[in-house]
Amino acid sequence: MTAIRTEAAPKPARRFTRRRRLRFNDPVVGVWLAAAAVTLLGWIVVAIDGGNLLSRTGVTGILQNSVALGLVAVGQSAVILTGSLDLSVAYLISIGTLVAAETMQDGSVFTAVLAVLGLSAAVGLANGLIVTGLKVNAFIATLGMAFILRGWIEDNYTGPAGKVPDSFQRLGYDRIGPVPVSVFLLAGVAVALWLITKRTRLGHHMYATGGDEHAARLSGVRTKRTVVAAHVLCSLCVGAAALFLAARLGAGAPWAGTEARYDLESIAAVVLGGTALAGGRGGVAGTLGGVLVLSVLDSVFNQLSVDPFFKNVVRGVVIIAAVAIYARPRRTTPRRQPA
Amino acid sequence: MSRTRRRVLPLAAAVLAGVLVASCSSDKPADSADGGPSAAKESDSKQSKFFDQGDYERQLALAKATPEGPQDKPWEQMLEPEMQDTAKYKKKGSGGINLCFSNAGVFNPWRQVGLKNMKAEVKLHKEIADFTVLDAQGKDDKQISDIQELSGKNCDALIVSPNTTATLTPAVKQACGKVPVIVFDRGVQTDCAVTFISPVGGYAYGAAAADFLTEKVKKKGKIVALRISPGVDVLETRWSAAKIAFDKAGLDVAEVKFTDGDPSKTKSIVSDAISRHGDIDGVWMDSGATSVAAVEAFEDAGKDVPPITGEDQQDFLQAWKDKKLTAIAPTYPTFQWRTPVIAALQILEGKQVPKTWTLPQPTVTQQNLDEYLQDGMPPLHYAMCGCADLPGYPGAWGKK
Amino acid sequence: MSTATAVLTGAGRRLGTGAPVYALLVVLLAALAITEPGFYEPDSFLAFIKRAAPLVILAAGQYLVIVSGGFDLSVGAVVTAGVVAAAEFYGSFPDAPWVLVTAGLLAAGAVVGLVNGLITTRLRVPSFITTLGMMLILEGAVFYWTGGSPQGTLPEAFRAFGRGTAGGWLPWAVLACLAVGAAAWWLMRSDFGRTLIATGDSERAAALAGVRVPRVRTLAFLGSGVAAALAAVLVAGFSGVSAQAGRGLEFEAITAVVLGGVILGGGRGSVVAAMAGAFSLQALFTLLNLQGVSGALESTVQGFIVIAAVGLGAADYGRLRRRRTPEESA
Amino acid sequence: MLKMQGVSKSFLGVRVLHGVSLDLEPGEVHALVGENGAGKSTLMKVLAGEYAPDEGIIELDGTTVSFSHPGQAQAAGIGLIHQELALLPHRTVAENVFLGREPVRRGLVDRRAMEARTAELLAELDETGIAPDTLIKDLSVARQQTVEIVKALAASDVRVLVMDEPTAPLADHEVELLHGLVRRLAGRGIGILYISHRLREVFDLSQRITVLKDGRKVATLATDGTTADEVVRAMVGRELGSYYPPRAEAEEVGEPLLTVAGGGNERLKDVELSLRAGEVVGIAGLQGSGRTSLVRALFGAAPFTTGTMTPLRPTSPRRAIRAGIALVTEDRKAEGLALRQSVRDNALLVTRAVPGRGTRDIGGLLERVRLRSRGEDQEVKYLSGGNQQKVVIAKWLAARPKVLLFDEPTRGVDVGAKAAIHTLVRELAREGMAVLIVSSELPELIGMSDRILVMAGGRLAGELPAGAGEEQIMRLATSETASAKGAAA
Repeated sequence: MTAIRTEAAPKPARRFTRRRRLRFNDPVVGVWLAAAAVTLLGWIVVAIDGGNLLSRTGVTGILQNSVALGLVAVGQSAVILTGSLDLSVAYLISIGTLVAAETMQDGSVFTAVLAVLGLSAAVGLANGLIVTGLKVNAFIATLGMAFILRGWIEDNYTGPAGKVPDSFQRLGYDRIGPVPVSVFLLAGVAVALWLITKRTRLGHHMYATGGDEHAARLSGVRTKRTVVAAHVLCSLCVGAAALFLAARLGAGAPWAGTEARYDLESIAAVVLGGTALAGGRGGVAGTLGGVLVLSVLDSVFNQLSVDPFFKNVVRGVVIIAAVAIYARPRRTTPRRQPA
Repeated sequence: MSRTRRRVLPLAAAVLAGVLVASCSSDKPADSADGGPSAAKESDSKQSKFFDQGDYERQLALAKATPEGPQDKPWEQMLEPEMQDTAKYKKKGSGGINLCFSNAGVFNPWRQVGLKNMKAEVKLHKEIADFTVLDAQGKDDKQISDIQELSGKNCDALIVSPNTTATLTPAVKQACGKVPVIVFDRGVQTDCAVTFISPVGGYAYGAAAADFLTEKVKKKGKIVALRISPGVDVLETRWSAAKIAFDKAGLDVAEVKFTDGDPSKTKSIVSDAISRHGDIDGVWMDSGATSVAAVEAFEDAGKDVPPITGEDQQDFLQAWKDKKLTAIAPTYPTFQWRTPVIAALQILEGKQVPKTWTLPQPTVTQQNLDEYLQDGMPPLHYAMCGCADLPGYPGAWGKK
Repeated sequence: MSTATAVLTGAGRRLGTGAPVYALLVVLLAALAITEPGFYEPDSFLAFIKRAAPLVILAAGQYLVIVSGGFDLSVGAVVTAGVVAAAEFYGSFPDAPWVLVTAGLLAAGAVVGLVNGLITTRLRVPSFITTLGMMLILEGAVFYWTGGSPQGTLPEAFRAFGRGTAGGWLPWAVLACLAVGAAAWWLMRSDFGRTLIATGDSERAAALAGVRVPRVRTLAFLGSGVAAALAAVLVAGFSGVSAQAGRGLEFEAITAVVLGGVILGGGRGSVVAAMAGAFSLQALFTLLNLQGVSGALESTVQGFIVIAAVGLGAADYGRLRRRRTPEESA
Repeated sequence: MLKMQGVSKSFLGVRVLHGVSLDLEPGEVHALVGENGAGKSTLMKVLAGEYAPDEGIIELDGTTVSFSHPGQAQAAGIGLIHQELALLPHRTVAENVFLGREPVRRGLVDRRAMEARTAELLAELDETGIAPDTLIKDLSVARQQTVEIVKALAASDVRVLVMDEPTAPLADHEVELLHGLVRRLAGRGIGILYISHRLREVFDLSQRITVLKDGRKVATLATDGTTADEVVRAMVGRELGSYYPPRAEAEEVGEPLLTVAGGGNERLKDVELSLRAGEVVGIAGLQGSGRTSLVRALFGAAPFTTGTMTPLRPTSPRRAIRAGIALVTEDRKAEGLALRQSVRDNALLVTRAVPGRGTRDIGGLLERVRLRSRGEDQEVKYLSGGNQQKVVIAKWLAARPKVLLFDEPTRGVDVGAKAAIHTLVRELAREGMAVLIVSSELPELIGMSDRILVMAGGRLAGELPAGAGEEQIMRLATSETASAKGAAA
């Protein structure tokens, strides 16, 4: 009994520290603070240069540039949380824009949306089944899927195709005040994903599967289904990104996804947002912060007319530095040792 | 354990063999001795899908036309121009000109040389007070935002080098309402821009190279066609024009391969083609980045280099001269990057410019090779840059 | 076929985890022989090995990192940066001796690997992120430095290593490939190699057994960096200056290693099998090329085959063993 | 209530269960004993739906059931508490308890209900010290075990609870608490299948004992009508005779090989210690008293920050190894072995990592530790717990240590291997090594040690001579707990 009390006594204090630590060490908070800091610093630097980072067009630009990457990264968060990975997103975006634009050319917007989301779901399903059923490592499985999709694109398209009606293009161009309407699409998708990951059984199972697949399975979680579901969710987000890009581009583009390197960029944004690459920790909120950091940085570089090659150097440094900072507190936390 | 493995392995082998056999049989429906014709046939079907007869004929005609404008300044020349009035764009008030440029990116040497040309051209004109460049890094989405951002700034004129044709149309349309727009290199699907500047085009390029081969290679000779990658509109036109020429001349297109612009892949492909077909009688390329690798593949195989086409890149011109190749280099000249600046100034002065400003598209031949080959330029430099009179030449272009 | 497989199975047991890749390689080489009767003539076979050499060397380097529990996504960028930097260097010093430039490149590769390793082990950044960042940094830096394209040409003396032959028939690249293969094989049998695998299997157990884990893992990255630099020398020699010499090579190398039955996450797999994976991949490319599979569909076929091969490998080694675990440990 | 009849199971043609039958009454604690590899865990996993049986039937209340997934077994009221805890460290207690069957309201997980119900269940078990929103990683192992049990109970109406060696990671006083919990559960009519290596608790808790050997049922005995010897004989098929080897004679004990004066760090205070050649010293103490911290400090894995130590105060395991110190850790799978490597590679690991220290001739060593394997190439993953432990010991012997530290040397090791390890440890001491043993099993500690040091609150609370009784040890172990709680957290 004594032992129980000894452990029980410091309990309230420990809970208090946990809450407090949430504030300073939680990557979600960290990345949003970082986004704020980058914005502030960027604003100052740009102001010295004689510009205004946060002008109406500036803000619109930052938000607008966050949408496509944000949609993909939110989806990528879902798979990474679950302990998987998706490298096929870039090619899926390209196909998505093509299917959307071609379907809209001949049919209705509604069918096009259904077609894109249906195709995305199918690709996600295939990814998930290859990972869980064939037990191919997600890295290889989705890389293989990327190759398959690439062949399909290259065999069928030789450049932009299809046409998106003006009504649908409004998704890509309209804005309310300084806020582009597409930001609401991103917000909607992000909130949906946030709800799914944090508040539904599927979400709990995703965290569990990513944290410890074996333990999750023993607890009765259908881990395979969970992984498949995460892949489908991810691909649906990618489908949404493709629809947005189709609206923005007015046509389908075979290189829409690959030239922007959405595969690696989305992973970078997710990790920047504090989600552990191994899975089980992190979330959508952090990812959005990560996207915002990248997008603000881009905008600052734009304003300062920084050499695009130099941008890559800075991005690489930022990504490594951010993750190094996340890794730091964990090192100082003493590992619990049953003595 | 071993029993199971033994069970799995033959299965693996069978499946793989199955896949390979399937891929083999599906692609060789015609005959088994030669894969060439079947590949060609496949391209035929593609031709019908993307080939535009009108454009093709127009370009071939333009290629033979005589340009108007100063002889020694091809970037100011124009082919069959239809001039238009631009008085309404005339810059009001005084003060320096604020020129803006939305660039698709600098992701290949051609664009890098081009951007240097443009920046140097800007330096020539004191009246340009500010020159803002936004680089989209190959992202359509970003370029759309860039254009929006630039049209919101106080640009007097906006130059756009679109990343892709169709996708930037809405953004350019939007910008046209606010500022005079000059589009060059790739076009967009709207004529709202004040002028669209480009050289003659891909059909002319492809045909120039192919005509050279049909001349130099005997009938039924085997041609290897090397293309960068499928799905790039400007490259598709080059190939379709070449295809017509080869078919007409009765040349045998033994291989059509994609190289991804990767020299080492190119070398592999050409080596394989040599070992497969024995002799290759001609090599056609849709762009120059990998022509030297193709030349080397012949050398490494101990064969004479057959007639080959390339582009105006320094390394190819050098190899051409050093190795005494039978070659030709059609160009997609980088001097076109100078023209938009000139056009912008003319527009802002209210001078007439053509609605479609078609630049000549010179070809480097044996006769004028020495004229374009400059010693000491970097290997990936494009000779048809028209940059010799620009400030900073040749150091800024990388001459050591 | 079945005898061949049986023989291979026996060999596979001895060689450890790589058995399926040897089967795959045999199937592909057989298919090549059928497609291209001239394939096994010394010249063309040597040419094939020469062509495969950079990927094989990259796979050997990548193996070191993967088996110790990491990823190295920066190797493609190292190759690109190496080729471009060499050309740039020759632009300024056209008469530099090739030995010096080659040694310099290898040293630079070692430094990149060292930095990757130190960031991963000391700052505890997952290697996927470290090397992804390094990829961006290298590509950005080298093009920023050269203004987008290198400003020199590579002299024949430098290129001979990737292009020329020893004694008029044996390509240097083949020799390099053999040397790296032998060195890697020896390395993985040495104390360092065994310690490396054990570290990939269980970092904690290794640390408590006195293994200097950060050092060992850093050395793995260093090895990968040097291998990538060597690949850069070969690629530069083979095909000359190009601004995209290493594009996609990191994925090819990882695919090759995984095809070789090496498990992502570390602790299992042989370096010989990893290199066999690289040969398989190159054989597949060659076969697809010779088959005249429409260029566009090539990547689709490649994707299917990689997934299928790895899937079959996983079926053999993952599932059955896992099922078997409970039998002996209660 | 529960009946398993003629259950057989094979893996890749190797039969691990041969027609085992078993039954369980409501409110009964039914112990399942047997050496490692006897098939206990496999049988339980069949019951819990993790494996499908090849033959045989499972009846629950007279209805035949078959499960293809753990979730189905749970739904039917069968809970399984694993030997290795299946908890997610970065999730809260409530999230873990309801993992796989989260309550849902309007499509969303009802967190409040989840936490309330968790608190309720914890309260029912008198475990009010655990808050439902604590992260698992912030709990002690014993607490985590409680969460595991609550998790099993939270599954709809648990009728049968399978506990696979639940006390293995627990210290003695925590064992008592767990036993209380088990009795309360049984009192509520839950049938409990209890797997354990510790015969004492089997006799304390159970009404019936089923003995398995080599995948076959040997006997089901009524606990009241049998003795420990009888059970052991049924398990191993032989008399065990004297359990422990004789202790060291006074003249066998030599010079001090390791001394610590004033050693301290975050978890330890004022450690004074001397280990002499030829003796086996035992360390007793409650969980959290600093036993593991002590050996880790001596080994340089969690070094002393103050005090002096001879031959040196190691700041890393590597330095300790160079100084001739070796540590057999308590968590064999995570810290002792590279599981996917061969016996040889594991045995040579230290020799290879710290050049110049050890021997490469491991053949003799493996023979000496009496390893039973299919050869040096076999992956250690496939060895039984006892044989894995022997590989760990061989690894350290290869490094030719002078001081050998054992943390729970026989945890999860079957009876036969246990005796072999005990004999070996004594032999090593006799050859002139100094040996330190940390163990939660007091009989083992008492049986093996030449003297016993008792720890409490991060300090050495006292020393007892050979042959000291359990009572004496426990008195010392609990003496300073109250005053030193801060250091033990």
